[in-house]
Amino acid sequence: MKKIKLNRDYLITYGMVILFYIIMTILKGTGNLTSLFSGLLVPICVYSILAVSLNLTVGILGELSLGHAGFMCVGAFSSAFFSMCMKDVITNSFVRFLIALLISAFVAAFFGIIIGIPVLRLRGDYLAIVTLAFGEIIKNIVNILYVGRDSDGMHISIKDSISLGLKDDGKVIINGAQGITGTPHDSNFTIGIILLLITLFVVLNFMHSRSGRAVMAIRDNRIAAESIGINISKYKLMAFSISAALAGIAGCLYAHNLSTLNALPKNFGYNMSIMILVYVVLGGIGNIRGSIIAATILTVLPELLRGFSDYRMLIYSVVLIALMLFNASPGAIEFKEKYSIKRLLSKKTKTKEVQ
Amino acid sequence: MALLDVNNLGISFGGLRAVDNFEVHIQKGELYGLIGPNGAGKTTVFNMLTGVYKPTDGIIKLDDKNITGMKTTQINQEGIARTFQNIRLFTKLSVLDNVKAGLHNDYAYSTIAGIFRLPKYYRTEKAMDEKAMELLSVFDLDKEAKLSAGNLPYGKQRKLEIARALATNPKLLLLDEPAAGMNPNETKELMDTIQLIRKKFDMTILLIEHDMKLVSGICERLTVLNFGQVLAQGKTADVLNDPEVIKAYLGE
Amino acid sequence: MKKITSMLLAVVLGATLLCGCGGAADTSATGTTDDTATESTAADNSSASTGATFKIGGIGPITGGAAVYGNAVKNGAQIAIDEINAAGGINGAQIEYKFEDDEHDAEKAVNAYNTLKDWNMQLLMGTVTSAPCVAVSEKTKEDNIFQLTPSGTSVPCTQYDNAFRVCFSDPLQGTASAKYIGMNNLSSKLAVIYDSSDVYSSGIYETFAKEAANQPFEIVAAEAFTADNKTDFTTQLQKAKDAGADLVFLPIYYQEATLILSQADTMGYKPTFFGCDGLDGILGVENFDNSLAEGVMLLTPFAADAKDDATVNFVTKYKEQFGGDIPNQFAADAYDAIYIMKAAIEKAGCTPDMDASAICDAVKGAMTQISVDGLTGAGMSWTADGEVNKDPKAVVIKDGVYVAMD
Amino acid sequence: MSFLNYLINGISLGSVYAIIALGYTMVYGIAKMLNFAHGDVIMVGGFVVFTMSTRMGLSPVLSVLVSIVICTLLGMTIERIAYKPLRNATSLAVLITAIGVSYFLQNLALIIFGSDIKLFTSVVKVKPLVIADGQITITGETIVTILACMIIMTVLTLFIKKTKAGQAMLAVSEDKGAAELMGVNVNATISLTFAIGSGLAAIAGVLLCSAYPSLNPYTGSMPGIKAFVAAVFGGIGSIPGALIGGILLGVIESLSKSYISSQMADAIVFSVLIIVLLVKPTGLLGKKISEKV
Repeated sequence: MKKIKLNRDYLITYGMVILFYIIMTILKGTGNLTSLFSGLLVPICVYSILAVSLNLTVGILGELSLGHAGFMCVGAFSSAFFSMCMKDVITNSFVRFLIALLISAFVAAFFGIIIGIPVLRLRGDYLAIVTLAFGEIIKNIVNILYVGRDSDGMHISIKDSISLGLKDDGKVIINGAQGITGTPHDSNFTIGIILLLITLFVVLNFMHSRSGRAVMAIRDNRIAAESIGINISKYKLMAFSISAALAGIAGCLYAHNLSTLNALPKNFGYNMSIMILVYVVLGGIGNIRGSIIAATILTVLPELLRGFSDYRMLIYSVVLIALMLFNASPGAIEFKEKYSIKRLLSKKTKTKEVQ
Repeated sequence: MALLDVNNLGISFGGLRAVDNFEVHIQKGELYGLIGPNGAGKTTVFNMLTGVYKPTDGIIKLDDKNITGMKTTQINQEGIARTFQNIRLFTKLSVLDNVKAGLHNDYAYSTIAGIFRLPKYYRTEKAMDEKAMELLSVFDLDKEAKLSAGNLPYGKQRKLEIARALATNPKLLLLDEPAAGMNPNETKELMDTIQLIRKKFDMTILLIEHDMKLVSGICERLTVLNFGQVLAQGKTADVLNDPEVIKAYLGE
Repeated sequence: MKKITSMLLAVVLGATLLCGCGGAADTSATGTTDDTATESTAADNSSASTGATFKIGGIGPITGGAAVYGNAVKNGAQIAIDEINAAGGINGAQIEYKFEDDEHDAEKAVNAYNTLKDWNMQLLMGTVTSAPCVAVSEKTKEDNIFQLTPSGTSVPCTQYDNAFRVCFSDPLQGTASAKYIGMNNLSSKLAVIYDSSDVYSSGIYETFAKEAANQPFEIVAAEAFTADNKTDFTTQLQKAKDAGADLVFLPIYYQEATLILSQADTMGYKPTFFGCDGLDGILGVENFDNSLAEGVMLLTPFAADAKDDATVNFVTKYKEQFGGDIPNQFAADAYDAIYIMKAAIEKAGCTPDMDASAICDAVKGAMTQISVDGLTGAGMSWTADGEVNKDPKAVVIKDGVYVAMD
Repeated sequence: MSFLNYLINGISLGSVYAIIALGYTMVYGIAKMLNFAHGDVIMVGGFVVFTMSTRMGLSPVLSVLVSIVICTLLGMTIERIAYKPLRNATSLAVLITAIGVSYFLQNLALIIFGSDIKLFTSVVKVKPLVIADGQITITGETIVTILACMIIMTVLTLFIKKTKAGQAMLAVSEDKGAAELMGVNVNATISLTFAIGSGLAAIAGVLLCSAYPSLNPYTGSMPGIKAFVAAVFGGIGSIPGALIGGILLGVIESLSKSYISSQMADAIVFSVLIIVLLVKPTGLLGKKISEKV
């Protein structure tokens, strides 16, 4: 009985994503999709993956992270760096992207483990501030990182590109604040959707497996989890690094969708981390499907508001506050339960859902 | 040979000696009570036995193995499971999942198998489901298996906590005031359940209790703690009639 | 809650699809309201379908930390377009103008670009900042749309043949500054304070440092700050002072420069300050004590208080229309950009009914043949790789006004 | 001598962080929420003073007073509209609305005042302290800011210790439910907390803009984040902690800029923060939280 319900819940989430893909592909194919919207398709995938992966940290592990963009940044830069180096060596863009993807996931997971160490020691807002600090450190370092290549091999500097001492045949690949320019455009909507489905597959299956249960047990009651023999450090670190790896994948998708990659405060700073958190909270903490929906809405919304010109971001902020109040305030929840469509149709009474 | 051998156990917090020179020897299959007035250090003893606190001195041996100073997780794997005075369930997980979390170490499969749904996943999960349901039915909780644990009524939450502890397949079960907050009927029922699990699982149980009736009804031997020290130890009837105990407990 | 969110999604999707299917009628309506909102004199009786207007799009940050530059460009271009429309348009056709926000972010810039594409933009004036500009140039190349950036200074902004720029590139400014300082013996020991998180600033610094090796002066301190750390410059200044620098090179924007100048003043450190075009605008900052900028030298193609007719006309109009703000060099670049487009379109003989790709092919050829007198330079001409030929003007601030140095 | 100068620069910067951190820590300690909009209230405070004194030519003292009143009202309004409905929701929900409010204030200021910077005329008329033949200068702003920090810290501590409202705040911060049972009006107390916090933000805004006189709609956001870091550094919820955390942060920032690398100053500051938190998981003066089993 439970199993059936669980599977149905899965299927709705996967189905929603696939349906979205089919509709968009048809619209695109028939020329009914605006350039704006077709340009938004990959970003929607990027932010959905980010939201789902952060939900693993926030919703499933129950720790607040304000540095998720840092993992995205690490994934984006490592994969773009690889693609730039291998642009001429591996000409098959699919193979190149696949390797880049794996690199981004591994590098981000590696950083996830490093950052995981404070996660094991700190709690709540103190952890939040450490993750925020981590994100800022990554951004700062990427901005002063210079990597070039010439016939002698790789040169790295954290001062400027002159100190790389490149020969005449050398080429600067990561050029400090100017970042990486000319990343091959290897990603597209289909790849984005596949990656989103993989992310869903990983996160949903993880949640409903032994390890996921252990992680949620830790979230609900750390001391009790310890008392029944669950290795807290192992599972916290595991959840955190999976979450980081998935964010790294999102970064790879992001980097290969734009030809230029810079670590600006806007895309890899704490603002972005907070934005991802907004998707998660708005979609419902621990609610994977909600994360995707919220990420999609909030990615599309500012673009739809372009007609308002100067007032665009002002309206966006008001909508954000209103959505939040509507979704999370106890009064509104009561109101919604009273007048929910389900209730009005009165097929069955709503029972508390169990993830 | 006793299952649990505790000698000279003591702990200090700052300058405060919370428990001193505590000793207890519990035989296999025994139902042993640990009683004492509020603040006597009963839960502190539990916390030392389960590794939440590191004892300042003394030795804890389980089945002749020294487990002193081990981490909670390890101690559980060595065979001590416990419940908590203030219930600690995984409130957002289902009743079933609470028990399955307890089965974590005995029914293992890798994370990879879990994510990729390898055959091992299905096999193990099925076995877990069966085992968990079996445990739940002992506590008459099988009908609530799908509810989230936080939504259970109080009495059932207590039971679920015991079921979860049993799921870890312990040698020794520590129950911290299992009857706290229960009415006489519920307490009666709980006494029956404790007796039942003792028989059914051949379990050794150490029980902290306030409720004298419960203690005298089911425990064979008792230790009385007062101000962190053992006040009396022995057969239930003897201990309860000890004038020192009566003095300490009832405050005259 | 899930229900609600899914419904919201449905509404949003529905709305987007409607926009998609609604086509020209819907989007041009938006354009019209936008025009009236900015008091454009563009004749809006003409519609896109008849092709009687040139549609020029603009992209830049009008919200977020870099908003000041985007707004300047948006407004500067508006003035040029109003003038051209009032004077009869380009080849007799009016200009329709739409400016989209990119929040100084590459991804948003691509979104903005796509929005403009949906509006059937024919030429792109933008983007304002470098990083987004590079991302957008990839798209304009793909779609073969002519792109003229007023202020995208980094080299790859014009890496494709369809992209040109009005301003100098970073290497040009860095090299020119180093040469100028060396040639005029302005300093023997100098310090640089730059924004290591900014493409423009770090780009100029790099080429400056490279060229400095060939010059008779020595860089004794190269101090950086970042976008997240730009309130306190006393430490950087102190280091420059301790190193004995008699000139501080500031390849940064005037916003931060105002703080540097006032903090140096408080410290009692009085070197010569030397900057690039980013410093222009410093005298226009509201409530800025202009005496602090006394003696500041800058290489800039535009001076808001120049006395020639074109500049006076532009500055007056800008002040009238945009609440008394004094235009900076971004606004001037944008103003010039529109006139450059006009010149190139006229040279190529394009008509508004041509599609964007045809216009691009024609105009990019014309770009290398025209010569334009603008606010930011006389006789500007272009090479096929998108770079402009014009003379950097060195000015020094004396008594609160720019004075030419040579 | 230059070390002293760097140190003093650090203290100047740190004192500004400290005064912002005081407001942060106060709101956090009592309402248990990270008020991300705090930095933007500071910006509003700065703009009010700028409009009153520079544009309208009113006296600085009057402008500062008006600014305090406006920010206090603003803080209470924000609390009433955006935070109060979420009183019993998860703390993350409130965090998100706070971010919404932050965006709102920034964009509203953008529309009203435009994006170009305004130079703020310092309202501090104290003469700088010059020592050692002019080699070391301590600006008037620094002196005033540090004094203001001390005064605010003392007054806040006294207020919480000695007054009934302060005791109510303490009670709410310990346990909202219990405080309510004890007859404390929780809503009014939290409202008052926001009022005080926002009033402090106005003062912080004036001092921030006096010390670093550029003002734009985003002026408050980065110092706000830094101050938040400072508050955590010192132990969030602790009033002396905010002061110490703020000053230390400023000094570390200045010294790492001068002796290690100006490019990596941010990374260094944040690394120090992480290390401190690993050693002292609740900050320098934070209370140790131990969970009762």
